[in-house]
Amino acid sequence: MGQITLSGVTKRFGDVEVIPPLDLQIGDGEFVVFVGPSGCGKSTLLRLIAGLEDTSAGHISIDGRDATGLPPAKRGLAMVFQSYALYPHMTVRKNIAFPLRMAGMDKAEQDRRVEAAAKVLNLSSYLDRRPGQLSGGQRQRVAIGRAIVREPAAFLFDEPLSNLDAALRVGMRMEISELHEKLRTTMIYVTHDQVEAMTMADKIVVLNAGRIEQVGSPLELYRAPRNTFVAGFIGSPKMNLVTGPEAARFDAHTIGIRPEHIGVHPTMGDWRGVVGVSEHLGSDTFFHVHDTGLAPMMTVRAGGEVGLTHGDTVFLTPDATKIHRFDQNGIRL
Amino acid sequence: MGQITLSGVTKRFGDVEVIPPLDLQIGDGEFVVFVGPSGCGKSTLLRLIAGLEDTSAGHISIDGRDATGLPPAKRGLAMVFQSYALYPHMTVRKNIAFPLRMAGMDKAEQDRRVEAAAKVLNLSSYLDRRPGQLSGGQRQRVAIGRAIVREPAAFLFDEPLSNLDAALRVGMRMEISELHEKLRTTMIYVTHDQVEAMTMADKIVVLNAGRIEQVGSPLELYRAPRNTFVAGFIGSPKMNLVTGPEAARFDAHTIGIRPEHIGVHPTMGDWRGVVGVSEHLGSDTFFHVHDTGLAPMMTVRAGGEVGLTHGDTVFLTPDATKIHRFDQNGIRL
Amino acid sequence: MSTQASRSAARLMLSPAVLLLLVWMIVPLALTLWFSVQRYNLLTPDRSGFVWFANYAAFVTSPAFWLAILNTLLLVGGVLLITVTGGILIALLIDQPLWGQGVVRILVISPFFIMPPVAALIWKNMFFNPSNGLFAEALRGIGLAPFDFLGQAPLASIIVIVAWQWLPFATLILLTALQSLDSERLEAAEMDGANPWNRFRFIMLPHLARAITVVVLIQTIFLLGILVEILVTTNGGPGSESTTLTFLVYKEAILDSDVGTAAAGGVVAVILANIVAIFLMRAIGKNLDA
Amino acid sequence: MARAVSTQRKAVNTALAWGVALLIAFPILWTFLTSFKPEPQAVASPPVWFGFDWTVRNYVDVQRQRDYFDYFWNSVVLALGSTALGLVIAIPAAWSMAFVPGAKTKDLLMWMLSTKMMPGVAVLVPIYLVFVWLGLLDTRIGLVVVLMLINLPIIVWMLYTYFREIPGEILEAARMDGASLGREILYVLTPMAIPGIASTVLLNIILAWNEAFWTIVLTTTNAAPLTKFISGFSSPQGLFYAKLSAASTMAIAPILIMGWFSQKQLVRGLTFGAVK
Amino acid sequence: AQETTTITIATVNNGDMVRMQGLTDAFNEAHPDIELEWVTLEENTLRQNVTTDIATNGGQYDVITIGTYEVPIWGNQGWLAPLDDLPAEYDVDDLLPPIRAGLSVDGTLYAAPFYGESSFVMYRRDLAEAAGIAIPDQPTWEDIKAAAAAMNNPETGVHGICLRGKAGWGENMAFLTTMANSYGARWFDENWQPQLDSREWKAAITDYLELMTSYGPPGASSNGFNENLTLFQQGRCGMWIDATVAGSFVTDPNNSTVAEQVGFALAPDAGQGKRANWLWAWSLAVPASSDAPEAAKTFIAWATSKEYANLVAETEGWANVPPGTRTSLYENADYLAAAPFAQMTIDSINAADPNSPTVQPVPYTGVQFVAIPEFQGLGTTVGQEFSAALAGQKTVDEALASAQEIATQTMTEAGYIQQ
Ligand SMILES: Nc1ncnc2c1ncn2[C@@H]1O[C@H](COP(=O)(O)OP(=O)(O)OP(=O)(O)O)[C@@H](O)[C@H]1O
Ligand SMILES: Nc1ncnc2c1ncn2[C@@H]1O[C@H](COP(=O)(O)OP(=O)(O)OP(=O)(O)O)[C@@H](O)[C@H]1O
Ligand SMILES: [Mg+2]
Ligand SMILES: [Mg+2]
Repeated sequence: MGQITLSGVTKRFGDVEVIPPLDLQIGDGEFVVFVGPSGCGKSTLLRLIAGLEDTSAGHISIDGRDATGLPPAKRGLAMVFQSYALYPHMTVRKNIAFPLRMAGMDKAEQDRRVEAAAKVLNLSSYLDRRPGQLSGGQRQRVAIGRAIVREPAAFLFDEPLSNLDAALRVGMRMEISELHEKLRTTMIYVTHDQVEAMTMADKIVVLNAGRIEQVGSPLELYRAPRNTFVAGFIGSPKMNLVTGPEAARFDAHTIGIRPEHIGVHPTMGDWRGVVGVSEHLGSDTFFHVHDTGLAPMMTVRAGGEVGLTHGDTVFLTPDATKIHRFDQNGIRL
Repeated sequence: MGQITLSGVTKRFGDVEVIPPLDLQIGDGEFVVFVGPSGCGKSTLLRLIAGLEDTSAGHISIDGRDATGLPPAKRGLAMVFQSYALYPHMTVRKNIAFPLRMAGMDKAEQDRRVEAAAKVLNLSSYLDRRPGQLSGGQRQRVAIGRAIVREPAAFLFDEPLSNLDAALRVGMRMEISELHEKLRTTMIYVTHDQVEAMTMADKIVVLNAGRIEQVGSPLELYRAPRNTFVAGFIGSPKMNLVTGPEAARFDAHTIGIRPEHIGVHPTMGDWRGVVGVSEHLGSDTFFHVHDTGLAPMMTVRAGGEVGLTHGDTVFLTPDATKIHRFDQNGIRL
Repeated sequence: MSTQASRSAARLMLSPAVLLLLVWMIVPLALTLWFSVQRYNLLTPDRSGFVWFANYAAFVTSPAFWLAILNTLLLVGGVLLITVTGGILIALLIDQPLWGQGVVRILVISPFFIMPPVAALIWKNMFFNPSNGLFAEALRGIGLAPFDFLGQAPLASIIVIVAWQWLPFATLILLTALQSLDSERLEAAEMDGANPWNRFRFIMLPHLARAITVVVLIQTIFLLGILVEILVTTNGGPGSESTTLTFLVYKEAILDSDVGTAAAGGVVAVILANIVAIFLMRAIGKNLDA
Repeated sequence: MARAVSTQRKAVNTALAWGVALLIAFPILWTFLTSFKPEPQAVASPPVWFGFDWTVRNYVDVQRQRDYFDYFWNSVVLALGSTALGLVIAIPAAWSMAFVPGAKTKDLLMWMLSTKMMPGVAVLVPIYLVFVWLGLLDTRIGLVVVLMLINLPIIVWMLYTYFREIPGEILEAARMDGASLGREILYVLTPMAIPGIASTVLLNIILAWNEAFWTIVLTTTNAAPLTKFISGFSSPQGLFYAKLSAASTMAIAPILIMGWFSQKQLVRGLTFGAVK
Repeated sequence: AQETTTITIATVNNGDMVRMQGLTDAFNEAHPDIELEWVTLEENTLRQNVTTDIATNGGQYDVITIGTYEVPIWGNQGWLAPLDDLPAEYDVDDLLPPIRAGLSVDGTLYAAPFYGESSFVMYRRDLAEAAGIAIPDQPTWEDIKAAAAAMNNPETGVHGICLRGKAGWGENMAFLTTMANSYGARWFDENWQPQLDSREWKAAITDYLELMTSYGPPGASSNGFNENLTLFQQGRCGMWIDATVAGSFVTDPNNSTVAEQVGFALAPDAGQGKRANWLWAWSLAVPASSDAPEAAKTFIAWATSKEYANLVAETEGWANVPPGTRTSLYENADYLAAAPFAQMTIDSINAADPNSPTVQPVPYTGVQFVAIPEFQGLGTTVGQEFSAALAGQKTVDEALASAQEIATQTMTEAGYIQQ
């Protein structure tokens, strides 16, 4: 239950090919995150799977059955939209029961399922409110509730947290992860926030302009990005990419080194530079180091509090074991 | 130029006292951030300074001159709104020139100043577009441009980044900081995002229900929060607060310890617990540890990648020098 | 939302409305076109036959034709001018804090509910009448001679009546638009040193552009067809002073019972109305794009 | 701008706004007042304001001449009937235009509106002939259809602008939840658009109630609404201001009262997409 | 029970018709099998609706109210059912001969007169007395002019004379055509050539404008019968030349402030042998398209009968009986006593001759109109010209010139004038 296979799936809007032919396997029970910059086709891909858009070519099969031509309701999938898409005129109870009602389920069974879902999501005391009377996080949970009751083969989430504020986002992220632990249903989750991708996914699919750049577990992507695009996309702050003689020293066209893999010392080290803006978060400090001759700016993370300020000279030393090497096409060597 | 003093400033909406009498000194050229939970009165305070709201009592002086009764335009301040409040029917050029035009400045001088501002903000190539044709970050910059051209005594920002997505937010944060470095004009910046507060401010003002909880530099607040409110508000993830016998051991009602100040070991340490959700960011890993008997959940940060998973038993050891102690009123001891 | 299935469903669901309107347009139009090349007078049914474009020629050369076009434009333009400016002013006024806002709004909106014949009758008899009308009384009250509004300024009087009927509509739409103006934008302008006039001129007025477009568009459609108000008050006169294109067609159709010429006139009127409409769309339609 | 507005300023606003509002509504108020005057006092010079011999004679006279309720009832049936029929046809059309827009959607809308630009008088004889052929003269159903067709473009436009504000995601959610197209419209779209539909309905009732060309031409007795009622009072012999006022009051009162009570609804929806 | 037949009656909204609606109980008692449905409209709307319906064979109406203008035209057209089988007790021969002539085509009656009227002069005896003048029973236009000048006193709100000025073939043109007739003018010569540019027309219109601009009320160009009636009832007019039916209104103390002061005189002349009085009858007819002609005729026979007159007299008094249709009414002493204007009315009616309305010969019938279908439109358009002249927007010459042009164009298009 919950295996999804895309083979040669293509989507064109008019003349524009938004998704070139694409193959992807999603295993039962996996938590797959589609990640990529804005406009790269994440939502489109999700909607193709949901059946809200027709594929221009290729096949989608769900649990081995060809679902390419099926209408959305017949695919056995549930979707949680970015805007939640709750029915504002129905109570929470009715919202959650709506798919059951549409399926013609009898009233008692509807109620039973709604109560169960509400319990899982801590919504029991809000069942008679309308969406308008709920906070953002609660709305989010109602949307999830509506998806859960149908016991779908897979959940589809389209940036479900992007409308929440930072604090709530962290909480909801956790709740969705816990839900996945509990239900073990396949989940496909779209985001452009790489922290979400890293913390939630079993498997991350990095998309760029409709093409898959890399598929793998978060740590695989962190440790071994297949190309500079993935390298730049995964990890925060961004990996420093260096070209030129210093890269050539490592036998590569480009080398990448993450801010957390660079040591900082006031007097000695490999590369010399000048401190620009520094961001003190208390727990960590990020320095922007200029004039290293490597790249316009190098970002460096120093644990805790460090006594360096704007204009100071520093020396940087990369952890040689953590250097990523790329050829002139940006492909990992 | 740019000294702002509030003395006994009070604001009531009808019977509700949103800001109880409040005193605050803002020095020339400072970057002051007002931070606090939603609804605590940050915007109101900013609007009082701007003159967009009347004070119910108290005085505001700008550069030593009493400005309490002055209309907004006369205070020499510029404001950047959360919604940007750009004029949608005017080009970027006209938007930026608007305050100059209103001041009756001659056309040539207007153009000169607009070009200069556009250069600073990297907007030169968009000057003839309308706001609707710009991305969020560009709009933000136009709004700032409109503020800059007036060469105000101080800038007021009301959550200028909250409409942007995470990636852009980081970039714009930096740009504003750099702008401040460059112009050295007083800036008052409202946010409820503590990362923004920490990274941008010279001085943070933590507000809670209209009262100032603490004023100080970011690191002062991080190191020595005056009470549990500030302690919980500053730092990410949140400080772990522990009450009960373990706190009493430290002679306090409550003790606080930040996730980054707790050591993790699979077999030995002070406190024993079970690993719940863990978030692997690559650079760091955050564990939620349950069943410690201290608090429902303790958050712990471990550098890099750690081989612990859900259900494992761990031992936690706090860095004793980094423990914060609070009395029963939540005040720092 | 664009699966093949939903697109065909959309076509299906659109079709009743489109077909009905098509029939509603085509059938009378076809008959009208047919009649317009026939000699067809209701009162002389025996004199009939195909006359080519004689009816068009008769209509276009009738002495009142050009005046009627001018009057139509004046009527539409005049009413639009009054309702839009009046609507903006009133909207600005009642958007301010004031006591009894609800009642004020009810009073302002009221003329919109009045059926055209009643509106025309009220104005004609109780206000414009030079002997018994209130205006005459008022003029007499301040020692002036009563003015014969419908005789001396027939078109202007009709414009007043029609503008009175449509003022609430314009006011309401403009008021809603005004209230949708983001207050931060006004505050920004205030911070930028704009005085109230400049805030109106540079911020509010451009914001209202779209609403004004809609008001102009909808009202034009209704105003081009104004008939009852003229019929009741001036009957197109004196002379042809208040004869509009629609009224001219009415005169042919009803007074002369000349269906042929009326049909020709109708076709001419439709063509002219569409020219006005196209002109309107071109000139201001871009405001309508979302 | 939440700065306190001085009481003085508010008083000035109030006075001004009331002045303007009373001026605008004055013809109606005056008509109402006149309807209670004896005929000679209705044309008295100088005009009498309140100090006249209040009487309901005019209403009695009017009612004696013509049974108001027949006309009233027809007006109600025509207004409601054409509105209901219009909604049934317009909601699916507006759904299509709003949620499955094509390149030609705007043009289609403009074309629909353009059908309103045909002067009624020009097609009077053709339509009359069609009605004769179909035996629809003086029938409510015939008038209901005509009024519906006249107002259909406006209904479609209003609904369209309203529907466009409803996020498509909600309808997609319903689709994912297994709702068929019909149920999607019935259970999700329509209830969500209630405010818009309500104001569309109100506007359409007003337009249908006040339509004064076809309702006069195509009816005689059975289907004759209040427009026909009033057209019999326009210039009888002798003094008639008071009776005319009474008849006018009777003709406009129902819709005026409905309008007053629902003005919030009406105003909220009356934007035609003029407000983004 | 019997089958009931429903007949739809289209009427104008004037007092006598409205009164008839109030009295239909009597008809229903006598004819329980006939149910009456009323459509009461303002004159122009009525004419428009009825014309459309009849011409398209719509069959909406069973009884229609039309005037002496329409009857001959429509009768000719075959649109009306002939009323040649009225019962004996109806007494067709009792109808006033000029009226009957006006409602017949080739001797066949096509409509039954409900009330008939001519026009005459109504004046304020009190004002005339105060001004020291007397208006003869058979005045000339010179008399009228002198009286208007004498009675005119705008400061006190009294205007010397009120005349129709509102455009319309049945409004200002009805009056102006009769005035022109008395000046020796005519619409057309024997070859249907329009004569509006003639000396006689110019004289008539010039005098009309002089009267109105010097002694008339303000805004006269929008005054029709009703407006003038209101003015006269309020005591604002010294004189008023208009329909004889007005006699009962201006002498009705309930509505008229000058009821006791009204004097009557025949319409004026200019010494040419024709007086400026018209002839009109609102009549009831049955359209050929009616599906209940028998019931309709039954109703008409009732509504225009002597019994109906008696019924009105019983319930509303003799003064309110529809005037101007039957000889017998004018032989009734009760009526003559109740209606001070009765004699003047019958004299006026009898003085009108629809078949020879003008000094010079004409090819048409009709006194204040030309009984051809085109006259409705033509008369109204020409009326607009004179109305404009009255409003001061045109000179007499301009108005007459464009009237002539319009008339020539109309008559040419309609085929009367062969080129
Ligand atoms: N209906 C449509 N017609 C034409 N182009 C479309 C349509 N929907 C999407 N696109 C285009 O397809 C591309 C992918 O869009 P999509 O919404 O899938 O991006 P996304 O990755 O979800 O972006 P975001 O992170 O901003 O949501 C974009 O370039 C977009 O402009
Ligand atoms: N015009 C007003 N009338 C009444 N109460 C108001 C008004 N404006 C703000 N308030 C109240 O004042 C309090 C402070 O509001 P304010 O907007 O300053 O909060 P904030 O700190 O900016 O919150 P947020 O982070 O959500 O923007 C809130 O409780 C709010 O409800
Ligand atoms: Mg997307
Ligand atoms: Mg705020």
